[in-house]
Amino acid sequence: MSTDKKKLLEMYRTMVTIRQFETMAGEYFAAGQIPGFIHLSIGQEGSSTGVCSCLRPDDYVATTHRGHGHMIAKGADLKRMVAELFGKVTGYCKGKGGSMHIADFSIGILGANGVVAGGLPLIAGAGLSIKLRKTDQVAVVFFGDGASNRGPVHEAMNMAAIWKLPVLFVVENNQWASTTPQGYACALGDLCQRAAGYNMPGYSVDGNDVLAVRETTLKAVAAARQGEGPSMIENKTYRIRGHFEGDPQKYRDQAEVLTWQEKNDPIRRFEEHLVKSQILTKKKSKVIWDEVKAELDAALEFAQSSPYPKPEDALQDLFVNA
Amino acid sequence: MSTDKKKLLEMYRTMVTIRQFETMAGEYFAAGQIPGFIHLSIGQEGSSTGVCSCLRPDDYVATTHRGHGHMIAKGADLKRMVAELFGKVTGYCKGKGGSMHIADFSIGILGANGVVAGGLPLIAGAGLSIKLRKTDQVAVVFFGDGASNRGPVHEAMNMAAIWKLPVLFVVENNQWASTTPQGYACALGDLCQRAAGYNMPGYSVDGNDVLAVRETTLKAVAAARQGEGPSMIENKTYRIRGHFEGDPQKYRDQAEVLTWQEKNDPIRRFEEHLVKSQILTKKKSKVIWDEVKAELDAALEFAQSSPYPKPEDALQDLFVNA
Amino acid sequence: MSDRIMSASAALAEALHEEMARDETIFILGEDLTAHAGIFGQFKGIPEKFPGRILDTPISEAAIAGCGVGSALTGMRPIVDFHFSDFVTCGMDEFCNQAAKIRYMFGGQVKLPMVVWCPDGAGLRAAAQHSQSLEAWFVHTPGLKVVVPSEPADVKGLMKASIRDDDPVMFFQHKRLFRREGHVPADPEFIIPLGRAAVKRPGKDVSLLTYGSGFFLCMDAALELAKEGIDAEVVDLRSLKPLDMETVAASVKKTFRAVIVHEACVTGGFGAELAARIQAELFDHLDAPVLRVGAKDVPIPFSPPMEDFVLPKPADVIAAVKTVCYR
Amino acid sequence: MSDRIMSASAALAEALHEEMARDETIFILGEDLTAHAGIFGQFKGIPEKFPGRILDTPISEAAIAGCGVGSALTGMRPIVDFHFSDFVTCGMDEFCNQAAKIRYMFGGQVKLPMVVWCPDGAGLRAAAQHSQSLEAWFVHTPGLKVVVPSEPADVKGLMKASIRDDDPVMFFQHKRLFRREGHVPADPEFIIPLGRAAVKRPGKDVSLLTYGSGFFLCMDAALELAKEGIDAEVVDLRSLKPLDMETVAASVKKTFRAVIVHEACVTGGFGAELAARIQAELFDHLDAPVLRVGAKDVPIPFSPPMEDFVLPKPADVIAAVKTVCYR
Ligand SMILES: Cc1ncc(C[n+]2csc(CCOP(=O)(O)OP(=O)(O)O)c2C)c(N)n1
Ligand SMILES: Cc1ncc(C[n+]2csc(CCOP(=O)(O)OP(=O)(O)O)c2C)c(N)n1
Ligand SMILES: [Mg+2]
Ligand SMILES: [Mg+2]
Repeated sequence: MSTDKKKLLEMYRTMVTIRQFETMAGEYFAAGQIPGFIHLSIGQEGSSTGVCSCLRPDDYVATTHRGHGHMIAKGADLKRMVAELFGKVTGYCKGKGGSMHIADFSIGILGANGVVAGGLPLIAGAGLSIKLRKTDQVAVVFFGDGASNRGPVHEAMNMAAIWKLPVLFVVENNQWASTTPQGYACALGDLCQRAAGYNMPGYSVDGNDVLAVRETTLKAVAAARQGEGPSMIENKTYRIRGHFEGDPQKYRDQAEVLTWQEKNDPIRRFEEHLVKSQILTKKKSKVIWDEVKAELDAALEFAQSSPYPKPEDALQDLFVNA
Repeated sequence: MSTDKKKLLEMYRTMVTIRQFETMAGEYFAAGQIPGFIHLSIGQEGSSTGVCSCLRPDDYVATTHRGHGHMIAKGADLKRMVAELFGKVTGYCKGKGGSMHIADFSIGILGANGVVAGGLPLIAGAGLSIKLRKTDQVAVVFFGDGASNRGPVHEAMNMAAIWKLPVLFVVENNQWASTTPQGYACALGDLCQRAAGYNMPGYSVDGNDVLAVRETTLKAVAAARQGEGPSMIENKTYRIRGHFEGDPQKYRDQAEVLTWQEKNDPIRRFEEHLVKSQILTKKKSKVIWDEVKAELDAALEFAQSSPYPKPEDALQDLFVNA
Repeated sequence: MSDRIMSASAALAEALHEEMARDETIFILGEDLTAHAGIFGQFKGIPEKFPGRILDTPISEAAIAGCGVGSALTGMRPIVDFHFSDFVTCGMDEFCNQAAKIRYMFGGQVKLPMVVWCPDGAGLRAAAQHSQSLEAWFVHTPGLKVVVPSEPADVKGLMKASIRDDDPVMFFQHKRLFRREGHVPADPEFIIPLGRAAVKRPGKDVSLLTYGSGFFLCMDAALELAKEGIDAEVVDLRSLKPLDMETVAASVKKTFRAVIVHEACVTGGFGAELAARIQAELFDHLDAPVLRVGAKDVPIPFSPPMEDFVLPKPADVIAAVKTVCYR
Repeated sequence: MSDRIMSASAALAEALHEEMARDETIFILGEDLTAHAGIFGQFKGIPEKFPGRILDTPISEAAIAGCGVGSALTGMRPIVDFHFSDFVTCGMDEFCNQAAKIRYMFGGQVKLPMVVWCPDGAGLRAAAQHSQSLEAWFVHTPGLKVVVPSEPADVKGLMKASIRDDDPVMFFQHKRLFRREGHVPADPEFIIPLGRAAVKRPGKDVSLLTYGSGFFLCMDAALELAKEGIDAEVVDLRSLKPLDMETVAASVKKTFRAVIVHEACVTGGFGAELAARIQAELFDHLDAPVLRVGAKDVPIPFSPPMEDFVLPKPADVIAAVKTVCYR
């Protein structure tokens, strides 16, 4: 693993930022300050961070209803993210989108999506656009184990394969799709087995090992940039929180959650690795957590002190050429 | 191969009937007596006949825009078929459907479909219904190589697999989807490789060998009836006629067509086998062709002498409870 | 038997309990149904009472819709839960090119008794992709019936009628109204035939023609208007296809004025169809143009001030009424 | 530069040739395009002239639509050929939940310049799943523009405007009209801005408001009516969203009578929206109800006598005109 120290520490900070962001979001949602509903990615930081650590700012990412982590890992501004969740006019989408529809086109985020698997057809289009414009960008789509059974997944993967588009199909298999266990909705052991149906390389990875994710992604990104076409990566991970905040979770045993949380936390695992490799100390780690906390506090302060949109703002932004 | 002589001769007659039906349809279309557009299955009789030879009258079949052969092989009435193609009130659908929307629910045909791959979601439903009603029927869907890249195929195959529904997914890979070669639209050698993505058995068969098709189908049908779940069968065959009658066919070399036609005609191959096995003689074969011709002439006579629907009939048959 | 007070959710569940007990070909299918009795708890008691007759599916909307169609064609009476009405887009071919056309295309050979249950509507800060009211698309699709209940009794009576109907029915129930309570008759044969509107508040000055969540806006508006001496009649259409034009006509012939209210955005919404028919069929009875009240023509925005601004409110109904009453 | 006579197909191809030469971010994508220059030959010369910029896809409508959306968001100007408008059902989520909402949901961060070209309409004995006119669904979807040209010049001018527009445009062109010929200006800057209707036949007795194939029905009807002394004005709306209500209003204020004509089935069609607006906005100018002429409310049947019966004809327009003229 040739990743330098600076990059490793950056990745660690990213994971910590996602974790704190999500924890904060859960709290403010519970307190009634975040309207609508939100889906948190706690426990899945290894996937978002590992994948996005391999991307350039001009690479594209299409994300999901559970997309805060992808946004942050791709470099989004926390202030505008928090503000969007709060429905404030200073948010990324001026309050029009909220958690489930957040985007930052300036860093290549083509948007979260309230439609499960909605990102896959779009990412095929982004990949095609890269090919037509002859750049060496790559386009990455995240989707869930549940999403993997939707038809557009099939169409997009096939199309990317036959045209050798520079696309990464990253399925975050967090074991659950809302109340449905992964193994109920699909009869495969590894979701990456689907890749063979398109003659596309498929990898199953321990998604809570951020370095393993990074290693596999680097390989897939390199292939894509060199015109070798798409890959599928399955990051096996676990959703620690409910499907949405407030989920009664009658469908699963809390013991299952606790096992993952205690024995397989991607942040703790990475921290241990960094400490063992003498890249990080417990003290330095604390500094990072504190710095992130301060940054998040500033973002919160920004969001809370920002105004709501004016009601009539709802009539803006529909058409360019109105 | 344990199939008895009677059955073999029945299959031969079925193939001859399809061939003559399609040839007739092409002629009457060219003569302007069949409105709209029609898609002929000449060259694909091995697939329709081989598969349907394994089915009971109460088994279900969902077919395609190229569905005449499936209808005939399942036992449809030629009179009502021809009448439907001609748009007559005595047709299967009283003239409302035409070639692309023909059905006979009394023999389990759930309908042709003008939407490519439209039959797959429906057949999953038929399979589910069988399972819920606890009968030992099976449900078969035919679709094309082109259709295999549509999303609903993925969804239906996955659903049938996880629920172990008694469904056969029969892809008729006739090398072309309209103007598009199969190998362009999909990067696989054998389309049956897709089955592995659902943990479902997949078979690739020489679709112009009716007995090979039958053998594989018998296996899949038996598995389905015994509750072992769905299978995918790829019948490799070739579309001899244009995609639709009148197709300019600039996309392919007529030499390719001729090679298949001359070297790999499923009817001629079966005939040779039957003759060699002393089940059929050239003379008996001629009798069959003539009998079928007579039957078809009667069907034509019936259709031609039948009246068109009354214009106002268009307002009937929309709702049961109007 | 006296009326009971129950929520719209409970009324739905009761209808299903009764019908499923009566007819064993009825079953329910959709995403995430058994763990929490539907994602809104709308199928309370059914997973326990009817195991094997309420099925969790993968996230595969085309196949879910297709399972409804295919099972309906082969002897079952499926109720397809479509999770959020916004996702009808993902089963649109199965609904509009298959379910709607099969009986007709095949010359009446077969029936297709399927209910598609679609929770719809806005107001939950769920933003553009989880808040739509899409009934108008299906009204414009020959071969489908379209039902949009408002009060709990309507939910029950219309669901029972929809289940017993031999044709495909798109059934839209507003998410924000699940907990809203009302009287529901106990009679297990209480059925509201499709195509029968209800005059829920008689009045003489103006007809408020509405359905679904619009009904409650109209009732609130009618109360306010009464204070100002305007006596509004509220007609709950309940089913849009078939449409009870007779009841609409009787009301308009009495009041000479009509305002149509629905939550869907105005342009191209069902109000367009109804307004077009009223002015065509009752031209000489109208003392004022038929006005429409609905959401503004944008996707539903997330942030509360904007969402509230976009959705129709009783004040909008009142303003429209005053316009047609020239006051 | 004088006008030329060309078919609607040729006009379409000319628009594309000109625009593709002007802007290299434009490309075309869809099923079976290169072998026969589109299944109707509508892209004549483009595969040869612009190799690599007209792409054959697998049969994967959701991904095709998604390729349009995703490429439009990343610097391209895709033209998506949707083969038959009936299959919009298979890309409905991409059109209505993605393309229509993306710019708005994301607060105006991005533009989405995409044209979806949909050959539509009946009359070819192609039956229920290949004959529909579905424009009304998209008129009811905020965020989409909807264009339906009739004559070759409109096809060219509107296609050029649609391509240059930075928003998603659903462009419906009638299959039966591809070969119909008409004058087309040669000026490469001949563009018909979206939202501008044309009064194609001035008249004083009644306004025929129409678009697409309905336009030709109206012109035929107007000729007949003239013989009977009724002077019909024919307004070709050309784009339904944006809608040129000013031109409509000017016409109705002159004639006091309106008949709306389209091929889509009447119930819930675009005529409903237009009738609703006209009676609301021009109530005092109307001497008669606004009537609608369209297909009967059934799927399109296959057999010629039935298909002909279901589709609107000039005689239907004439009858409606006589009704509103009380003759
Ligand atoms: C097309 C569609 N169907 C259903 C839903 C409702 N829904 C939202 S998230 C979800 C589960 C998704 O599971 P998965 O893809 O595994 O992602 P995860 O939530 O686990 O991250 C469902 C069913 C939706 N938003 N879109
Ligand atoms: C959803 C959909 N997309 C496109 C079409 C147009 N179309 C009709 S048949 C056909 C080719 C089908 O090819 P294949 O599935 O291989 O069947 P074959 O015609 O070879 O029997 C196409 C593109 C359609 N009818 N439906
Ligand atoms: Mg999951
Ligand atoms: Mg084929």
